[in-house]
Amino acid sequence: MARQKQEASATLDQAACAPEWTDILRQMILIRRFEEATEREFRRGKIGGYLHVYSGQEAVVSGVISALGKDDAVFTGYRDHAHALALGADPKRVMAELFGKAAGVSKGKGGSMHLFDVEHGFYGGYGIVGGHVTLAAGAAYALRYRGTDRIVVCYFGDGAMNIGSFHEAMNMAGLWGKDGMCPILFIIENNGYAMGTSVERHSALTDLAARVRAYNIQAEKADGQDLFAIRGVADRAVRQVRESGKPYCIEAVTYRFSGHGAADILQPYRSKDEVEEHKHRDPIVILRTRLSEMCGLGDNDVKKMEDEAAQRVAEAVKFAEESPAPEPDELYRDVVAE
Amino acid sequence: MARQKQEASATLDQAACAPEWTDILRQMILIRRFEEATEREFRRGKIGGYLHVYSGQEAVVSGVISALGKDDAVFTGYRDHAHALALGADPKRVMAELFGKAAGVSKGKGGSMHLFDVEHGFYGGYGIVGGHVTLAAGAAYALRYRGTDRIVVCYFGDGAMNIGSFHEAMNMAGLWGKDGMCPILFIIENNGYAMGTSVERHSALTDLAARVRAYNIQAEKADGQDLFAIRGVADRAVRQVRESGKPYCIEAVTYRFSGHGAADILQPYRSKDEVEEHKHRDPIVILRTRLSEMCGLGDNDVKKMEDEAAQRVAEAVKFAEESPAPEPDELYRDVVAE
Amino acid sequence: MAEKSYRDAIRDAMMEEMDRDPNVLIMGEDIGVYEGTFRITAGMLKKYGPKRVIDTPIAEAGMAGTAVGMAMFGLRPVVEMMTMNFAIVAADQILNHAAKVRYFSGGQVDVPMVIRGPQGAGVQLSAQHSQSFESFYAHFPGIKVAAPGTPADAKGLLKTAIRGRDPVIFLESAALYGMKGQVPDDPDFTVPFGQSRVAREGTDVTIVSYSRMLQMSLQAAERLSKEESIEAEVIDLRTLRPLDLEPAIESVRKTHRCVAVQEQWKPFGAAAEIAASITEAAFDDLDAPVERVTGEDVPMPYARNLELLATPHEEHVIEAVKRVMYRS
Amino acid sequence: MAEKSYRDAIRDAMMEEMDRDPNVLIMGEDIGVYEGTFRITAGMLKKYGPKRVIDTPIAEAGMAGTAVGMAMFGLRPVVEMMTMNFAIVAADQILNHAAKVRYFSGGQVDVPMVIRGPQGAGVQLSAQHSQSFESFYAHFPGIKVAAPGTPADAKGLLKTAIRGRDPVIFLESAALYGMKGQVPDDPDFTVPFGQSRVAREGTDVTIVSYSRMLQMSLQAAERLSKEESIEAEVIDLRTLRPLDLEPAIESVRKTHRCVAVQEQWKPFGAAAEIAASITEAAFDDLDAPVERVTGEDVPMPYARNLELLATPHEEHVIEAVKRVMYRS
Ligand SMILES: Cc1ncc(C[n+]2csc(CCOP(=O)(O)OP(=O)(O)O)c2C)c(N)n1
Ligand SMILES: Cc1ncc(C[n+]2csc(CCOP(=O)(O)OP(=O)(O)O)c2C)c(N)n1
Ligand SMILES: [Mg+2]
Ligand SMILES: [Mg+2]
Repeated sequence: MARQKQEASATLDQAACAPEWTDILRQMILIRRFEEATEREFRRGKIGGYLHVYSGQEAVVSGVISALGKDDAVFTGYRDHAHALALGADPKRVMAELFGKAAGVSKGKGGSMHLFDVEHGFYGGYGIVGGHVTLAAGAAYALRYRGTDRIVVCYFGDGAMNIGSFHEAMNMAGLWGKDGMCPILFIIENNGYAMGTSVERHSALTDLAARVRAYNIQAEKADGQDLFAIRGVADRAVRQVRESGKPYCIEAVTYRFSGHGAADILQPYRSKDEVEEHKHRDPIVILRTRLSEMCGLGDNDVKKMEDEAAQRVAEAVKFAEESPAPEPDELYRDVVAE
Repeated sequence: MARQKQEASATLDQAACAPEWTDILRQMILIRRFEEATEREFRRGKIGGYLHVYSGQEAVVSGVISALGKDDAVFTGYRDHAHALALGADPKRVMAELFGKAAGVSKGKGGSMHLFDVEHGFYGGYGIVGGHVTLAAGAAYALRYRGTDRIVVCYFGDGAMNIGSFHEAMNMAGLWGKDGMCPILFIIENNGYAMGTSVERHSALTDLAARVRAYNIQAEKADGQDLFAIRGVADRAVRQVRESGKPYCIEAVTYRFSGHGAADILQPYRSKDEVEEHKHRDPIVILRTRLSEMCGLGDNDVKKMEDEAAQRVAEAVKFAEESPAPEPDELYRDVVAE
Repeated sequence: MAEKSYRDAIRDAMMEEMDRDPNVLIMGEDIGVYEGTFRITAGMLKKYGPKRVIDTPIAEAGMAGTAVGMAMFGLRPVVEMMTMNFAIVAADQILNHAAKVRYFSGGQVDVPMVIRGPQGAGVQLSAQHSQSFESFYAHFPGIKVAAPGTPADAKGLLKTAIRGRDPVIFLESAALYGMKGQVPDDPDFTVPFGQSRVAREGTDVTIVSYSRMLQMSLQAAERLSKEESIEAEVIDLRTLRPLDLEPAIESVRKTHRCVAVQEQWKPFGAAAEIAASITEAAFDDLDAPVERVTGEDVPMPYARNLELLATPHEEHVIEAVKRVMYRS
Repeated sequence: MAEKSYRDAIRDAMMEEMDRDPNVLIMGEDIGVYEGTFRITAGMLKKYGPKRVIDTPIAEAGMAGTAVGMAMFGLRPVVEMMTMNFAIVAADQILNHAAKVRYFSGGQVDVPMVIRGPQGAGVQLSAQHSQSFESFYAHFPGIKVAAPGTPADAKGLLKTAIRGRDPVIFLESAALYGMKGQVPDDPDFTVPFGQSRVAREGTDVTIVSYSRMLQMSLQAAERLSKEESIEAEVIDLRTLRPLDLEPAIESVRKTHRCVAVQEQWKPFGAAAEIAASITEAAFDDLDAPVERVTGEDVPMPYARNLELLATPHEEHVIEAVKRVMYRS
């Protein structure tokens, strides 16, 4: 699904049954199937390093990214497969990256934590928690400085808000915003946990949006499981950021269904019940139900989407598996400009 | 002037004319004269490195430190002479430190930015803006962990609030405070500027106390030029911190009369008029006037204080000048434990 | 003596010291409820409670900085960095504060603290998560730097670190966590800092190393013995600051040839200091320049084949030995 | 050619590049309204306006990190660190981000940015404010490190840095700001990275250095010539990464003796790399081990007499030269 131009982005009430919504559901299903495949391939030893999947949080990516214009730029952390896919990266090349192959989006040099696809507006994929937030603020300044109306979207987790560079970035964004020089939309992916530490245990103030307001940045909470809710807020926020050049923040309240990473099997920090309960608010089910109730989306349509997703993911795995590894001299390339 | 035991600390209405207030005035006058001397000695080339004086801000130090118990501990930045003196450090040894002499409080190894006098509860004296705040939070944890009722006071400037480690410290203090494990009183010395950058230009949100509340820490503003005002808030805050083990923050609104450091001659960031205007609210004059109006403090009494201060400072300079430099082998001492 | 893994040796050291001294506490990300990403601290929250096993927010500067403050007030905090890569975030607290506060206070405070955690490459963690930091830290006076290569040293050095009065950067090799070895049971078994040891005796060449590269060097030495009849003497530095090169220099006086092995980038790496210092001390004894075996000078790539090319292997040590013996 | 101070050379380089390319901007603490603590940027806010001369909060990580983001989007930010000591606060943004994003993105982005500022000891700024960081940064692939020792190189290297496509750590010597020298007027005068030069010709010994230590070495060389009839060849490295040791090695082949001079602590310092690499390349030509002249291995003390003892001086170079010539 291609990203909408901002001008085209349908408001919810105008076009609640526009084909766009079906496309978004298709995207979310693809992301879920993709993530499931990565977990399988990790266990098969085809994927190395760390692996952090997005299952459960899909609406936070699809709801915001579908509201963007095609020239906007996205930054996020290491839990980044969904962002790449939603921006239009080829699933084959994303999977190839996870397999460490030359055809990967980052030539096999970045891996799961460092997906990049600049052509589609994806600027990574960073492994130091919160470390990318300063970069994203600078990118926003650059876009305005160069006279464009592009904006930056910067995703980060609840846990990332506690690192010092986050604070420095937010204060600078708040300051630059006063001069209309920081068109950036911050998205807190508040999934309740930083690895095994719950928000209550890692954040002195648990109202995360309120913390962002301490930087003179407008911030609001949104239901991160409900695509329509998050998209509604995102449409407004994107427009405002683009017009004002000021930062804005959405705290998307969501939940991760899988472990923190592939190694997080025991999950001693949360109960099975808690996870099950949250699975009742699966963003894909919520959107699907809504579209079937309101727009007559049929089981058959969904089945087709599922099949299509399964097939695309299978193709991606096959492609990744059969792709060649990077040439040895790739080792020395891209260290500095040649 | 020795520090009051907490139990003894007079409340303002009870004992507005208690001898304590005269002692505090005497202390503030000493600090002012001391700072003037350091500026002179710097120009004479007797003091090297950077020199940051406290003139204009004395009530912020004297008002809080006089509210402490004798076992409490104080941390601050590089603008630290006043803190050392108020805690009871010998002016001779403080001046000797500035002269780089062996008799200096830090053996001549620290200089102006790194005064330490652990015996009097002074734990420094740090040169990286905001860098000491994490240390102070850890110190507070240690004091509670060891079962004492000592508290920590941590001073920092308005500009220090923008550095990342400050943020990490505040969040951790807020969290530890929930368990009563962080008895620390933060004092923002909001003198309106970080070097040449005004609060409006360095802080996205200019209400600094509000920024601290984002860490779930109680914070209030106080008039940093009015000794009684700041002491009143400090008495309450110290008691609360000691009882609760929770952090508390006072934003002391103050002004620095001198340049940022000895090299800040031109001061292009503020007008002479602005400085003159603020000098009308000299904390020493305010306290002196109050004590003469309310408690009959006479011009003669003040004259005596002035003379005494001048003499003590002159003695300090003489002592510093005549003291020997550190022995060469001091170079290798105190790198690690011997 | 008991057979223990490197991981358990570290764990035992911490628990024994916590049992011995109530002022020892540990802090870090996900060391409590989550039980540690490498499970070094598993069960410790339950045993010692949340005041002594502190789960922190993601705030490395906060962790390191508060530990300095705790240490100044008589505690002995042990900070676990989830991996040492994240400690860069705390570089200012470590290098400008922990390392200097004793000095600029004129010796008025002790700073007994340990920052420990795994480092090194080998499991496709790519550029931000695969680094080694010996030379990064060991350049700075005021801190001590340990890099144990065996379970016994891991335990003995960590106990020395915890009992000491100075900040210690304790660099563990993630790749060695599973490695087993004999570890003394004596609860007062410690290994002093600044005391290198001969890990393998030999007559023909001196290999100087530490941490995981020590194990690799020992394996290379066995192969050299078998395949080339070269008997390498292998020196284990154990700590990089203080750095004891005496045993290495003594060995070189005998073997006349030396290879220094480190995992990280060659330029300005640890092996440069080793090579330069040994050459200064034993120039006339050397029959060949000290060779350095190091990782490739690139950020660590993700792809498995590239990662293998980027890191040093036994073969590299063997080739370097042959070169200094003019056998290649 | 015109006579310029090192300070003005840096200033000219920035202004010429700002005039030439609207994508060049500068940011830092108190560089605008306050006009810079070292007055390098005096008048620039007025000339270029607040969008190109950005006064930042005290937020080194923010400065360095936002610069990376700007650079990825086509700007060429020049970040002034008030002193390089404060850049440690930004170590993660520099070492884990600026240095690596090109690599882990598979080359999808350029990162044309400069982090510049003064460093070094000498005016009693004590332990937290007197450090030098060559080896700290030059260990890491993905960044470049310059340390000019003359006004001409300060200008030429900075212009190369600003025009380049990679992050550059540009280490200025605070002690050299007032130093004058001839600087070419040509607005396209640049000095390439990785090209060391012979700063003084000589036949008897090779002295290798950079930045302020270059000037000290040159003075020592003059005294050696006059007082000892020793003609030292002095090599100016100019950049530490890339590091060009060819002229030094060539010189050593002729002189057979070498002294490496750096201001900072000896262990794991820059001179170790210089000594090790030269020894590797020219072992058979050396008549003595490479000597290192360095600062003392202690945090910088405040007291003037101690500071003088802690830093290297001409005499140390002269003594080292005599030692490698077996004249002491
Ligand atoms: C500076 C730093 N410290 C620690 C880590 C290890 N780590 C990786 S992810 C993570 C948890 C992050 O939580 P959050 O920001 O909430 O994002 P989520 O994983 O929930 O999406 C931690 C501690 C790291 N990568 N970087
Ligand atoms: C991390 C860091 N950056 C920059 C500096 C240089 N510097 C010293 S003091 C200062 C201003 C601090 O302002 P503020 O915190 O308001 O304290 P004040 O000087 O007003 O008391 C700056 C920028 C430093 N010492 N440390
Ligand atoms: Mg989270
Ligand atoms: Mg201030």
